[in-house]
Amino acid sequence: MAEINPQDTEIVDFAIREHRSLWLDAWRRLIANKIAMLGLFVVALFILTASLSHFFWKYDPKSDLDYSSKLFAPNLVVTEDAPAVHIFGTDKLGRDIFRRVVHGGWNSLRVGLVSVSISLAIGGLMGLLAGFFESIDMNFWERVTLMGLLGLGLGSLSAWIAAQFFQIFLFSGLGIFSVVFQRWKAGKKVRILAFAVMGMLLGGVSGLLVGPLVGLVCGFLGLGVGMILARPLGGKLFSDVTMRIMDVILSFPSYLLAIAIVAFLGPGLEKGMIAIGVVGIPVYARLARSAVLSVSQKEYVLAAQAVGESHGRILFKHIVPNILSPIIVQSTMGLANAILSAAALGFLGLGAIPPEPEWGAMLGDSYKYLSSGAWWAVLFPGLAIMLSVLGFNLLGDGLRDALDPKMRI
Amino acid sequence: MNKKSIYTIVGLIVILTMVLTACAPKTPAVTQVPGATDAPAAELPTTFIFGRGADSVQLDPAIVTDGESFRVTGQVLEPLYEYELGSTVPVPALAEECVPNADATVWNCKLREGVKFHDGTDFNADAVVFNFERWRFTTDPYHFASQVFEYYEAMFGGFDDASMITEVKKVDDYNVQFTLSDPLAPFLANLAMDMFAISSPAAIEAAGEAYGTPTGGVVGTGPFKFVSWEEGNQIIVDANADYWGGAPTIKQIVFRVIPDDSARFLALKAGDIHGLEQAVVEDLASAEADPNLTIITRPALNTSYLAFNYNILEFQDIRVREAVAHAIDKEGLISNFFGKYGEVAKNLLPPLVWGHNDAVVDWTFDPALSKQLLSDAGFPDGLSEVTIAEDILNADGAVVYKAGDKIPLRLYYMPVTRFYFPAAKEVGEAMAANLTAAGFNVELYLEGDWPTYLGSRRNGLLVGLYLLGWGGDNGDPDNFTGYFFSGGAEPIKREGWYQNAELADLLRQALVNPDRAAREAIYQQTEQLMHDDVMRIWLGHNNTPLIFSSKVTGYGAQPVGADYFEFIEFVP
Amino acid sequence: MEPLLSINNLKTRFHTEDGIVKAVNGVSYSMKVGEVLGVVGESGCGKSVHALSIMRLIQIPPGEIESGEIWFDGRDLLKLDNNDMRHVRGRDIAMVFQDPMSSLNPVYTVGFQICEALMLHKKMNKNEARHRAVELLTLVGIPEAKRRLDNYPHQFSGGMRQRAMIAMALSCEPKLLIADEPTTALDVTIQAQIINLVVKLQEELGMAVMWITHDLGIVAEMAHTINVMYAGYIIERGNVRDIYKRTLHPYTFGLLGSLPVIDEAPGTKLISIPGLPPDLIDLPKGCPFYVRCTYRVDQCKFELPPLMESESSQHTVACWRWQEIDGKGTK
Amino acid sequence: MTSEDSVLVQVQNLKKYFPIYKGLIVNKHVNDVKAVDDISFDVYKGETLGLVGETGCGKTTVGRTILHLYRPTSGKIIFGGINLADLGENEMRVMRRRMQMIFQDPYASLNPRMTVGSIISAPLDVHTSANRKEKQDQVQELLKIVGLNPDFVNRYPHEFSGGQRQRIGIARALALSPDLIICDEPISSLDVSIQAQVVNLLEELQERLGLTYIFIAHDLSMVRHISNRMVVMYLGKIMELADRNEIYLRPLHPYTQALMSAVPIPDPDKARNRQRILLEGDIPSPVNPPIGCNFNTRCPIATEECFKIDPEYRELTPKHFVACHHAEQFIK
Amino acid sequence: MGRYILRRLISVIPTLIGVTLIIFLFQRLIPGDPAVAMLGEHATQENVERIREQFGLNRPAFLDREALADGDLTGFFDSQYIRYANRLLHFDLGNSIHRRIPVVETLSERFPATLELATLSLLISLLIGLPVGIASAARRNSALDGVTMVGSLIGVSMPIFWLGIMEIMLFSVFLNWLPSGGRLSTGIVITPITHLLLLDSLLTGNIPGFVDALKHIAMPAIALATIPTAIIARMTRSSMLDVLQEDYIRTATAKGLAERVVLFRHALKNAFLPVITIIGIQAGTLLAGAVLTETIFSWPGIGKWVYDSILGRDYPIVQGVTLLIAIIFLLVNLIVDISYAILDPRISYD
Repeated sequence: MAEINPQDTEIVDFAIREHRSLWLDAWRRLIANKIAMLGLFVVALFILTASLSHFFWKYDPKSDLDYSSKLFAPNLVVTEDAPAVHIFGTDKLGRDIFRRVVHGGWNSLRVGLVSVSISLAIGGLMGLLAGFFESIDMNFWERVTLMGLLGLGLGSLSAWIAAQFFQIFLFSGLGIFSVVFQRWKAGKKVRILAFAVMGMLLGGVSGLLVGPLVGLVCGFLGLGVGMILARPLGGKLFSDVTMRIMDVILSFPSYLLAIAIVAFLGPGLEKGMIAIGVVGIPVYARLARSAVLSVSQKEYVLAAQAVGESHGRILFKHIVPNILSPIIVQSTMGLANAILSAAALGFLGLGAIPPEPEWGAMLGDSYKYLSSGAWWAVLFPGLAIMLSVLGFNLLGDGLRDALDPKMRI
Repeated sequence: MNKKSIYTIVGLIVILTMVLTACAPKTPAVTQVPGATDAPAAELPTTFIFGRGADSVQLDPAIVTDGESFRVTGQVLEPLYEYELGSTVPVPALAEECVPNADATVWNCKLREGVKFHDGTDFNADAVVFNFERWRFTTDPYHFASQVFEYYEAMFGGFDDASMITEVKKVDDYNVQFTLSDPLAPFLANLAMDMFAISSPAAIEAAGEAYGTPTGGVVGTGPFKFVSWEEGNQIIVDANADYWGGAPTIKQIVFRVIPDDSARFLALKAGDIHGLEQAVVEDLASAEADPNLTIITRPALNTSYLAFNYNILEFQDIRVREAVAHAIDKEGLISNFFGKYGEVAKNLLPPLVWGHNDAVVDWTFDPALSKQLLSDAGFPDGLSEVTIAEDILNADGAVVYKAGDKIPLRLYYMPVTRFYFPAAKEVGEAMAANLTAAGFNVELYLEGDWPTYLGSRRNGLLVGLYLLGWGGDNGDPDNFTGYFFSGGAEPIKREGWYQNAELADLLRQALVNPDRAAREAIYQQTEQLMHDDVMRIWLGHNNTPLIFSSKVTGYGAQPVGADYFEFIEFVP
Repeated sequence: MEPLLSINNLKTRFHTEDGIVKAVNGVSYSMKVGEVLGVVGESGCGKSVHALSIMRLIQIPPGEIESGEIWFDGRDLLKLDNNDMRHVRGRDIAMVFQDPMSSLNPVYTVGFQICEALMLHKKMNKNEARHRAVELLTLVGIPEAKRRLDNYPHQFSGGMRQRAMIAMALSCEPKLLIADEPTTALDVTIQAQIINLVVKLQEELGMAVMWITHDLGIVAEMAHTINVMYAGYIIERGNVRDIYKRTLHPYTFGLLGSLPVIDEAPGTKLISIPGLPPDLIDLPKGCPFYVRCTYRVDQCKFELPPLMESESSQHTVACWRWQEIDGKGTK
Repeated sequence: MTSEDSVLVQVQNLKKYFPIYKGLIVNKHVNDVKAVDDISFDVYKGETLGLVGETGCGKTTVGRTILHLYRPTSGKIIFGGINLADLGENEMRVMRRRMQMIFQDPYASLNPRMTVGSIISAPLDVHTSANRKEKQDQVQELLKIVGLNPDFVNRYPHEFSGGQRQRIGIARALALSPDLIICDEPISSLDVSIQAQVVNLLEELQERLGLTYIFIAHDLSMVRHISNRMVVMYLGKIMELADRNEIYLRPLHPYTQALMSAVPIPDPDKARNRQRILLEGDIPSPVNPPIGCNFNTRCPIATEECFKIDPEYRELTPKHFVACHHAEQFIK
Repeated sequence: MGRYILRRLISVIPTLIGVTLIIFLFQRLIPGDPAVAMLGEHATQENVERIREQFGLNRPAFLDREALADGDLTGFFDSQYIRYANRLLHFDLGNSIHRRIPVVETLSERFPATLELATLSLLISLLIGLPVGIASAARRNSALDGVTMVGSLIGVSMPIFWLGIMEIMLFSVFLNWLPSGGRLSTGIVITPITHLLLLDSLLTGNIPGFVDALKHIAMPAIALATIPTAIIARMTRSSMLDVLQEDYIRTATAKGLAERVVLFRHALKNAFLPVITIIGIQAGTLLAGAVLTETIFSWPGIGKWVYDSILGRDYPIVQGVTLLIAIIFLLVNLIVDISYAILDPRISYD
């Protein structure tokens, strides 16, 4: 009869599941999802045709012109009237719409990728830092950077008024000094007073170089800046300011903002990319921030702090990998949105510069021929937009289910 | 700008007779809503609905410049003179006649008697003086600071002391005397412009700055009275039963805004509107085929062109310019994008304007020759990069392009469609293909939207080839050639830094010469000169098509851009 | 006496993307009127799923009650149509859940949620229901019940919410109350209050109670009968003294050994059960406890032990070697 | 073993308040969650100090504040003679080698995107200059120590069960051979049979490596099982501190007594026969703790004094500290 | 609650200042002169200068540093922005540069058109999106659910300008059922009360007017409603699914409540909370997203107008409209938050 004694039994390992990472897991879930696979197929088809045609089926839109075949309806066989096959018909300049639709895909793809990269790089980073410093105290050097930048920003108004640009560096220095000063544990009132005086001197004296009134105004500004800099500001401030800026961007109607940015930058596909990218920044910033906030509540972040890992390491080893899922999903859907927005800009004549083929612009250009019956010139670019956007949306939806079934956008 | 509503007394009489004989007893006006429901065949609509792409800016003609404003003010207000139907010859309107003195510095105008403004006040010399003084004196209480009397300044040299009209004097109730500082050859043509239509002084006094706005309305002497203005949507004017020229047949005109070209055409086809201007070229074919629609063209008083920026070293070589001229398939461009209502241009002046030189022989479309010329000029491999000749500054004085900068060869195209350029973008694309085929590796360039484009052009910042055009205001050749090139010895940066002392000199001579025949000869000479210098490549003149429902007759088209709606009638 | 509840070979499964989770694997037992039954087992042993199966609260899909009979009051619950089953729920069998924080609807007042059941099953009007709800809240020991009726769940503490849940469960005087780990989320002092309350109510109202828990300590003081479950099977069943004092199954034995006792002597070692419970997707052919068992023999690996009677027919155990263990577990 | 000169950690008058802000324009500081409100105790080298209390009593905050994961509102933490508040960021990082933590939730405390190997080697990456190979060896060694298969270094946390994950957490805490490990409810989310495995492992490791534990839990019997001495907390304050037997045999605080009587006993006879002290009502909010003794709202023996005066935390009998006005009556 | 609303209103102020600042920054940065834009090809330098002077466009955008250097403190603040802000404080949006009439006047005429379109679109999307979302959540993985999911994804992917064109092609060109643009047929007069034509025609009992207005608004409203409908349906579905997982739903079922009661009484109210946020966002987007729809359907609202104004550099209009939209956007956010408080007793704003 056996005795019950745990020491006799070796520990038996039950690694229940087979060995695979969460990413692999997600991939399995993805390929099991028929709708997502349809999306993946459409996206792959779209990317493949766009890039293959870009590299191997050269097209020079500049010299593509043939009045003799303008506005031909789609024909699949060569006839007397239509000496060449145009499966999507031709446009006003006699250009083959199929060819332009295929090559237009390359532009749409570029717009999507670049603008999402812009939104993601700027918005994602801002949201990441905002969320991070909102939940985790800044360390000394981070505070030095923050206060330095704050001094730089706040001081720039006074510096600009006085046209003394070295002033902003003085204020920047004041900000840094404030971080150091707070370690000396001077009383709050003393500190504010001291910094107000310092700020007033910094602003006022260099302003006096220009004129007495300038000195006065800059002195006042400096006073205010000093008082702000005297406070022990930290990550919450950074987060608040960042998110308030995002609120401002968000409260602009997105299309109008994009139009205004294009008006500012000048037209062109590249400018459109920037405009769409900028408009998308707050989405990623908010998403990243809320994801970071929820991840940084997790005990493994605390564990990393307990081990003494640096902020950079915590950010990039613990937080970034764990917020990737929503970011990937949002980016995929963002690609869809960017393609849609680019098409809208193109439709309004603010997108690609002709003769570059671009779906929205093709639609916008051909729209006026609709009343004379040229439905094909409108139908096919529109279908191309819809299908590619749908593909990314289907894929994004599937990715969401695969990566994080609980998440929603 | 330059679409003006004019008509002549001759035209009026002719048409009125026609109208009167055609339909003698009229059924009384019916209150049936036109267009909304299908009226029984017997009852013809009495409201004419005109579809247009944009709303009027304002209805005080003295302060606006856009055609859509004049389209309405032309119905409500009249100037002292007007243009003869179908031409640009000034004929009396509110004035019975204007007689100059020997050196054409004093004009006596006899006014039409018995005319009343829509508000019931009399039209008389006081009203004329009131209007002219309002326009001229910046100190006048009704020369509102918020308003720009742009055309007065442009046509009469300036305000206050700068004005060429130095005095407008009431001789008696129906006689007015104008005194000019210098003889002004196109004085009557100027007077006939829509901008100088006479408003009711009482109405201006009553409405103040709101005169001409949706709330203030506008009061004139014309065949229609202003009724209402629904901003962005429609303006309604009603027939003036007491019109001195006889009441119009139709009872009402509605000017409806349908910004989209296709939608507007569809609305016309559906019968929602009865007429429109500036249809898409492709729609014209379907309009022609449609028995329910008729096309009427406005004789071309406009020119579209391709300009060179002379601050580019390469373009200073006439062989390069000539190569460009031979590279472009003008026939193809015009027939495809202007449609059959466009004419290929070889002069700046359209054939309608005296001074047009038919003897000029146009450049041929010959890409091979183009390549040859380019090769002769030192570019055997074609031209894809050009060199800035001298520094170009922007409005703020900052250097945008430095002398010696190499930039890609650009073809700037207009970001908008204008009446002189029905499909600027497509023309740009096609032209780029033409040029590419001839060895010019152009890059189509969109400078920005329309204001940006115009701004850059003013500052000579369109560094390359660029598209633009011009529509005449009053049919005088000086309004074309003179506007462009009568600068001094300096390069005119607004005109692509073009500099031609000989041309400037000739234009100055033409302006001060009161002898029309002599002027005509000079303008013909300048046309040849511009052609020989390949200074610009004139593309086309657009006989702007208007499409009407076949139920509508009696519309008279004017080159200057105005509309006669008062003779419109519905026919079964 | 006719048993109140009689379960016969209940099998419940869940279809997941990894495979079929066999949550309950042929459970059979019966309960008398007024009996307090403790169902004990670790997470994933099927104790909650079998209770939810009785109530037919399993989400279908992915869940599925594959086979079995659940006789309650002379009817097989699994054969009732949805509408009849609805009337069994709440009126005949009531249930209290583990997490009082999330088991009450946050957007309705506590009173409304109690009255809802009264109005449904007892056909009371609003006033009667409110009146009764006050009585019930008072019964479960909530002070100022009348005022508390209009409070929202978030205004209640965890213990009070669980009391409210109990009040709700008692509202229609059910014959059976299923308490699914009702104190797990609560603090010990609150847990003691709740246990005390349920014991008191059970005695007063004479209903049967099924108390599901992972803590052998809790049921020791209140249950008449204990079911010990493991991997979807009942592996030992008996009256409370037998289970604790004459443990027959090595798993039950291990569970008891894993618990520190408040009055233990210094230096006492806990007896742990090595390893982990089996994967319910891939159940072994033989005894599910085989790999962790220190008594295992080859027979255990290949033959699933049925629930067999020990000398007392009240005490059954699913182990081939129960006779060798008998008595070893006496503490 | 537990003498005054072998004190490892001294906690002196520690307070940790979490501020609550509110306001129209500027966020004003209106109140605090008084998670830890003026507590003092010592931890001796090699001992296990149990910290027990119910939800919201501040026990987790104490643990985190000792590690300076939270900055204390006031008070001192002296670790091995060094006041942690005096340390700069870099010095503090060095200090962290000596104190580690095991967390409550084995699911949330391991980064799901990192392999077990990299999770365990993270402390080594930060604090040592060992090369890859050395670290790999060390990680495998640690896995063996905590009873896991060393071949699993490249697996991800989700491939393990709760108990196994907690072992990974323990391995991480052990990586730098710390002096002190704070076990923050390490077993409360584990199944009963697994709890015992982990507790046994912790005890075994303590014996082998001479570790000092602060063991935080709400389960009184488990704390008593593993600790040498016990601290009973209620609403941010220490109610009682004493040796494990002392506190069992002679609890001086009514709260401790109630807590003890509420512990379930897996024995039907004993369970049914014991006398229970049932506490009334719920734990008050730490934002507005009661005036006087924190426990007065639920205390069966509270008198008027208890509602006015905060009882002094005192050493009533040798090495037995208690904060109650009426504790004397329980000295038998 | 009152305090909360006040607080939220106050917190909107910096955002609004930010909005006006950014509008101004763009005005400064966007090339192209309003004067040139207004005068067109025929502009003379003098006129350009005069207009710039008249509208203060030659003033510095924010602050006049030169005036300050000269010792002129009042001149220092006499900038375009300060003038604009000063006007704003007097509830004056300025005059249009082109039309020289008060922006407010045109806005009050055009805004109701956009409001009507947006409101109707929102109603459509709610009336379709919510029930469809609820139904597909209740019957998860059913055929209906599949159709909803794919359909809503197609809806989200729809370029609305293209959809609009296709609508016109089908209903106006081929079938000739509906007018291709405008708000009302000429000749139909609806006495204005609210300037929302559908409402006004009903209020005045003008049935032909109502029918005509409905015919006009049908296509643009459907086009505009497509995306919000899809989003609301998706959101409702996923939110319902989340809620249906909750313990209290199980409690409700365990009480013996009928599925219908569980779904509509216990699940819906909870599930509605996240949906409200989405509805709020969509409401804001609808107003702003009307640019394309209004362009295609010749709808005389603010979307097309502000687009043209950007291109025409008519700053006062752009400023006015953008500000209005931003305010509405922020107001909608506030309303969303307040509805949260009403629906969810857990949230207390004090």
